[in-house]
Amino acid sequence: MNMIQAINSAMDVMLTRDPNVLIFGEDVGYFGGVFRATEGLQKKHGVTRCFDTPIGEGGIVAVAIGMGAYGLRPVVEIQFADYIYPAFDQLVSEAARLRYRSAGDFTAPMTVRTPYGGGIFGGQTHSQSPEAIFTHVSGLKTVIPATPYDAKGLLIAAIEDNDPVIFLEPKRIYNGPFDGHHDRPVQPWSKHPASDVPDGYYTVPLGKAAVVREGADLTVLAYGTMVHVALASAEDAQIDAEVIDLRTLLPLDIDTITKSVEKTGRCVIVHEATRTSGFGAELSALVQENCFHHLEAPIERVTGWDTPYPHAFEWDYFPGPKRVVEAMRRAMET
Amino acid sequence: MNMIQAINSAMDVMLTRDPNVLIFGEDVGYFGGVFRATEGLQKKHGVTRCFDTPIGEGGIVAVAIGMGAYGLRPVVEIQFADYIYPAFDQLVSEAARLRYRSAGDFTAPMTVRTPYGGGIFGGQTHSQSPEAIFTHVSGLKTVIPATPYDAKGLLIAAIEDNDPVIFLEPKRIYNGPFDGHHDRPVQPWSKHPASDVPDGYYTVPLGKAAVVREGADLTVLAYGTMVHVALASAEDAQIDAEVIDLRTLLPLDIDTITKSVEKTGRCVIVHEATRTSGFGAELSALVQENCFHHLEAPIERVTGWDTPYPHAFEWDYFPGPKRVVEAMRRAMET
Amino acid sequence: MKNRKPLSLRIPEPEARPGDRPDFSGMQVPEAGIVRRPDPDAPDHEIRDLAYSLIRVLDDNGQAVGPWNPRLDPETLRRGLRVMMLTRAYDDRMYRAQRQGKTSFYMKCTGEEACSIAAAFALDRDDMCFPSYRQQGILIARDYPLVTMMCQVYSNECDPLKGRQLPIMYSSKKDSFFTISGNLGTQFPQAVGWAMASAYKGDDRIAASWIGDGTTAEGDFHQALNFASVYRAPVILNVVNNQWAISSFQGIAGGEETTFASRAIGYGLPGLRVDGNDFLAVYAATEWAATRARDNQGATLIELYTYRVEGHSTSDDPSRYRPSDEGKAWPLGDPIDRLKTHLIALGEWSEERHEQTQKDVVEQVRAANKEAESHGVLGGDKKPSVKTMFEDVYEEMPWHLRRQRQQLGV
Amino acid sequence: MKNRKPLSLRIPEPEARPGDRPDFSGMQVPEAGIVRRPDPDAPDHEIRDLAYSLIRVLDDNGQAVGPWNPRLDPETLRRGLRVMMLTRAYDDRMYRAQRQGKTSFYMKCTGEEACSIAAAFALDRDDMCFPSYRQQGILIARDYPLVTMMCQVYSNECDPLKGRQLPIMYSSKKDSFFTISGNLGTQFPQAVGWAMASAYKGDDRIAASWIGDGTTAEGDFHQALNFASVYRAPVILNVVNNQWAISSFQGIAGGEETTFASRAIGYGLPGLRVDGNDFLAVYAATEWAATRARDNQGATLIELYTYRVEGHSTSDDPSRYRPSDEGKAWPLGDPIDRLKTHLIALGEWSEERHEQTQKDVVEQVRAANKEAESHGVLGGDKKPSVKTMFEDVYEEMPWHLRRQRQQLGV
Ligand SMILES: Cc1ncc(C[n+]2csc(CCOP(=O)(O)OP(=O)(O)O)c2C)c(N)n1
Ligand SMILES: Cc1ncc(C[n+]2csc(CCOP(=O)(O)OP(=O)(O)O)c2C)c(N)n1
Ligand SMILES: [Mg+2]
Ligand SMILES: [Mg+2]
Repeated sequence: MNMIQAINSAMDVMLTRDPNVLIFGEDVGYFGGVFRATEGLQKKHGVTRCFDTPIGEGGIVAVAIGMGAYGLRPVVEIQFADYIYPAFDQLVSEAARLRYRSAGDFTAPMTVRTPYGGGIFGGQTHSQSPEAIFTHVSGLKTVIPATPYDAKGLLIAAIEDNDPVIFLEPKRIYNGPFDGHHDRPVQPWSKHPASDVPDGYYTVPLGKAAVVREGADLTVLAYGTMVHVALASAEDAQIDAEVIDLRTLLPLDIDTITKSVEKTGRCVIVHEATRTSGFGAELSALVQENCFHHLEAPIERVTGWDTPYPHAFEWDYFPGPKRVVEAMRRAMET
Repeated sequence: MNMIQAINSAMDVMLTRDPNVLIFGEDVGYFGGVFRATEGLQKKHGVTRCFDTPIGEGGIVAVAIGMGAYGLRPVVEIQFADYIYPAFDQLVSEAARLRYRSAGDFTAPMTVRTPYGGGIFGGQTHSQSPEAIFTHVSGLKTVIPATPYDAKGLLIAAIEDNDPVIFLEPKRIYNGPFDGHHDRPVQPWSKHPASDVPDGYYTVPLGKAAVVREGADLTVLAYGTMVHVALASAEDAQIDAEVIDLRTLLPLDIDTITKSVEKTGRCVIVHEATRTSGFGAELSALVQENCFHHLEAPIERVTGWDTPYPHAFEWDYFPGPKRVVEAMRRAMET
Repeated sequence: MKNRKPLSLRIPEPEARPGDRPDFSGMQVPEAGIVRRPDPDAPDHEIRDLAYSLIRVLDDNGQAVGPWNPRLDPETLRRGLRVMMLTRAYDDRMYRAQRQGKTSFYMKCTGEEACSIAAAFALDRDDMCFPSYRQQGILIARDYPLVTMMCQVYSNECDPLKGRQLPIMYSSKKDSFFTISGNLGTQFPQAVGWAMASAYKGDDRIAASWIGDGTTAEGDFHQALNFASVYRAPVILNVVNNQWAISSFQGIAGGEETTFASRAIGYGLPGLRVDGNDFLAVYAATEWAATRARDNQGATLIELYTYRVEGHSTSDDPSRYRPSDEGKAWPLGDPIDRLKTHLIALGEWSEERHEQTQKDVVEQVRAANKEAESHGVLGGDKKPSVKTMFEDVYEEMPWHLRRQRQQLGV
Repeated sequence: MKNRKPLSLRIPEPEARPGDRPDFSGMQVPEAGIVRRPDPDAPDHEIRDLAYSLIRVLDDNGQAVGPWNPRLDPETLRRGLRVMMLTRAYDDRMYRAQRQGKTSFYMKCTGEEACSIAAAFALDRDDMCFPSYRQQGILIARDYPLVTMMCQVYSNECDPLKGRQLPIMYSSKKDSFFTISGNLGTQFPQAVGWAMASAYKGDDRIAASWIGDGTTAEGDFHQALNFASVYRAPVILNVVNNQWAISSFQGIAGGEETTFASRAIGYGLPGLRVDGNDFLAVYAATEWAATRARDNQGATLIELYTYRVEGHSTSDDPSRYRPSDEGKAWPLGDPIDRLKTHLIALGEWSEERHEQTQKDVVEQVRAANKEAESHGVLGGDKKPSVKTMFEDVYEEMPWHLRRQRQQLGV
């Protein structure tokens, strides 16, 4: 399966297993979503289980919260992460707070799926990576898959989780593990082992990172599309880098990170989001707090620039292998 | 003047100097604002220059953007920073983006004033510190004063600035420089030199930090209420700490920070906001990127816990002198 | 050169400010009983007039008149009266407690008791309520223990919310009372979602929500009405128009141009405008909307026309922005007085019984408060264990919160 | 045990899906000319009926009839026709350019040309427009250079927006055309703010904004109407109801329960429902609202009833969710054909002149495109300098952006 099919399969499985799961969002019903993630689900499970909503992200999330309070497990789609902001208050002040403020009396067991990231010439309002702001909100979990296998397993885990989960989908790798070499043809997922996705139910636990490449000299922390960029960069740079796919940003798998950096003594953090106050800042802070005495070089951050995502300059903006390799080299030099 | 009077004076001065300045928000008109920041301004300058709005933060900011596009310099008040989220989309997708997406054709020269922070038993929806998320949004400037003098000078600079400015007011120190010793009486501002505020026009430039205490052994980075907590902590700990009041979070005064940490080799960052992905993370990342080879101890972060602000546990939550002193000691030990 | 006249910006102003004599001359108060009562399944476009009238049952002599008279038995009326009196006594006591420094904050619903209590009476106990901070009457109507409410207000060791919430932000799932939010209006579309869930499950419970006139300006108000309309959600959406939003009068929320009930029209929903100080009218309107919702006809918007007699909260001083005697001048009277007069007119009540009941409720509140205070007040040392501060952020505590709890050494 | 019947969740469905025959039988199309035209200063509560009717001027024989006939001179009509034809030719060319891989994305307004162009004709050139992405007709009506529009679409070296924006997100302050946002609806309350500023300054310019039927569901729609009502802002708020929001029909936005024009009623604003494919009706309604606004009577909500003939954008395939021949079945016809027929009926136009004009506009577009392409297309090397990517984030570039630019080595 490619990542879209894996995500579709996760929802199909959960719709089948749990009558309290239902899916709604803009264009997700009859049409099956602008990225086809819900294709066929309405036809198979019925209009009340997968349906279109008005274009009101705030309403979509609010309604999901109310349904969660009733006892359902809504899975909503925000068509692009760039359009999640109208729902920000309901996410931050409500979904994230219900359990705490009611001392467990009410909860919001909901999942918010949304495609994020650039590299598709979507311009500044179809390319953003807002993950950092959600990691700043206590009460929310933030999950980002990098492969079809993880996407399905993590999404099922998110749907079954009793806390609200922001599930960010790296749209650039829906169809193939794009590694940042935009001048080369992209491999389809079918050529990638992680596209071997079971049809049935399985989970990938939230809060656990994956070491996707073992290495001794340097640790690369990445998630989503950037995992593949990091892997390609390690090859390009011919550096024995350990690449960690975080998979869940919050709660973070700090042990896997610490273990690796204590071993390598060097760390490069890669994300597509704007640099200042991006999640890379938190990762950098945590690594230096936990591994200070093991660090042999400054922690490097390779990120999107602190500008909107400019339509004509995708590849100057996108933190591709060239920039990651440079950062790896800098980290190795010291 | 106390900080409220200084803020009031800044708006009074600008209303007098510039007919394009106008002020609006919830309860800011006849009543003068729930914290009295706009007291007397409607009476003095007229109802069309300082007026009440519907309780729609999204509308307030949107209307300010439209007015900015016309050529006015609106100054809006969001009653509590906790209530700025309904306006988040207009701030992030619009105010912050106008200049860039129109290549300078349209701009949003607006100021958003909002009281933030805890220590007043306001519970979780009157105590939040959301500054970090604004620093992640390219196109916004984020300013936080720590004294009446700076509050007036920075607010005037913000109003005159041609970019949108989020002006966060530490409500805990509106009336006096609370230093975190909640068991002791708070000094009124009148006893503090920075309460000596000129009646007329002056500015404190955006983007410049202030070294409010010189020291050789350790650098403390703080802003807002925490500046006074940091100063008290330095005294309590009897450590020769250099305390830097950032004043503007973005654009940040990196030179002042770097110079200090290169001198001291030790750094403690203090903020009231929740820890994970708070602005302290960015500061920590920047300090280790810029001063790695000067660092003699891990950079410490003393922050609010990653929970909502609990009503009954203000002083267990608030990062007061005790915790700051512990962090300073830890930093000195290594 | 065009010669067009200059535009000017209009800022709404209330009729009266401090120093002025209260002025409600602009307010039309139709006679009780004159508004028609269509069947609860009437098409919305045939009943738009109800959004511009004022449904009233109790006339000036305390008689219940007209088609909206719910014909409640005296026992129910007496219970309603008692709950309103108890709620007011509770408010008075808690207000004083705040003034005595026993807690940080309090909000009364004085003069608005019927808006929550009559509605609670018309709903079933298991209908889910999404209130604002001014519907404490619902909990009291549902016999939620006063002591527990007080413990929440005091954030003490028996506070079911473990000292986490601002006073009056109650929550009780077992009483179908949703956790109150400090963020205005968020509960309105959440109630719609709950109602959609109930419909989705083939349940028969409906939802109801309350917001204030000022809060109608939030985007969530629009989300609620639109989703309710599109999915025909079984929900009752109440706007408690008490004329004020802290210091700004309802005209700043758009109430000068038309009625809040009429907001329903643009969504194809029925809008009822109701005398919020008339227990019977509020009951009848709620019952009508509940019947409609249970019949799968969808949502109703109800504007409850009332007056906020006291300050917005203990942090507020209304004499700074409105005539202090405005409350006395309010044309729709007081909900307790009016129901009392009605019961007496029916021969089902007397001054003596009323006085006795007043004594009883005050005593009941006093006793409850004594017990509540024995569990501690804000700032005292009888409070939930600090440890709990780190709980319930997530179902399971992640490592970073565990580490932070250790740092605090609890 | 209660015995109440179970609730059920209702999900709106369109009349026809792929494979079905298009079905507009449910749609009422009143005769042209029958709707009354009140004075532009009529009180809103006396003209609520206009929100439920359909203002039409052009009848089936191309005659302009009824009180809304704006009585435009033939020259103006011919100009209007030409601008609509030019806009359609421009759309066709740019659509092809996207298909040819010369840009990433494009959006047509085919069938909706009158909604923007007739309105632009009725407004003054310096009235400020806050459009959505489907009102390119405004720029063309204001003689904005086609070449410059194309350069924006190609993100090339002459793109005034320096390659930063998605194609069609034009901006031109000097033409009173606000920078288009990718975020739906945000411009609606911004237009209100601009109008309030104009009123505040005693200016005489008004604002106008356009959003789609689907976008009315955003909270910003409510903010716009509420602020416009409260401050009586001189603004025209247009809802272009083209029946579809990508794949979801207008019923999902609430259009099945009532009209979008009727949303105005709950704010005490006039709501006009207008045949959006009737150039004269759109002109007349806009003129009416503009007169009202300039007279300090405040805002008007106009629902422009039309049909999105083409896909939502080049990324869309409408045959997946609606009958592909639905556009042909649309009862209100095509705005260009209808104005053409009218002009011919007036004896002011002919098939020959029409064909000639068609040739002219196609040629004009071809020539413009030739020039635009000479400045580069997306993906080519003729584009703005990469350096500029870091500019205009702030008025002055802060150190961190300067440092980032150095890192990129530009
Ligand atoms: C989103 C948000 N904005 C602002 C506030 C501050 N605030 C609290 S109550 C209030 C007034 C509400 O007035 P209304 O809706 O009429 O309710 P009432 O207090 O009259 O019952 C305001 C502005 C808030 N709590 N939440
Ligand atoms: C806030 C936001 N949510 C979602 C989208 C994605 N989106 C773009 S256009 C569109 C449909 C809009 O439909 P409508 O308002 O009817 O305008 P039309 O395209 O028909 O002119 C959607 C959902 C967006 N751009 N912004
Ligand atoms: Mg009110
Ligand atoms: Mg549409």
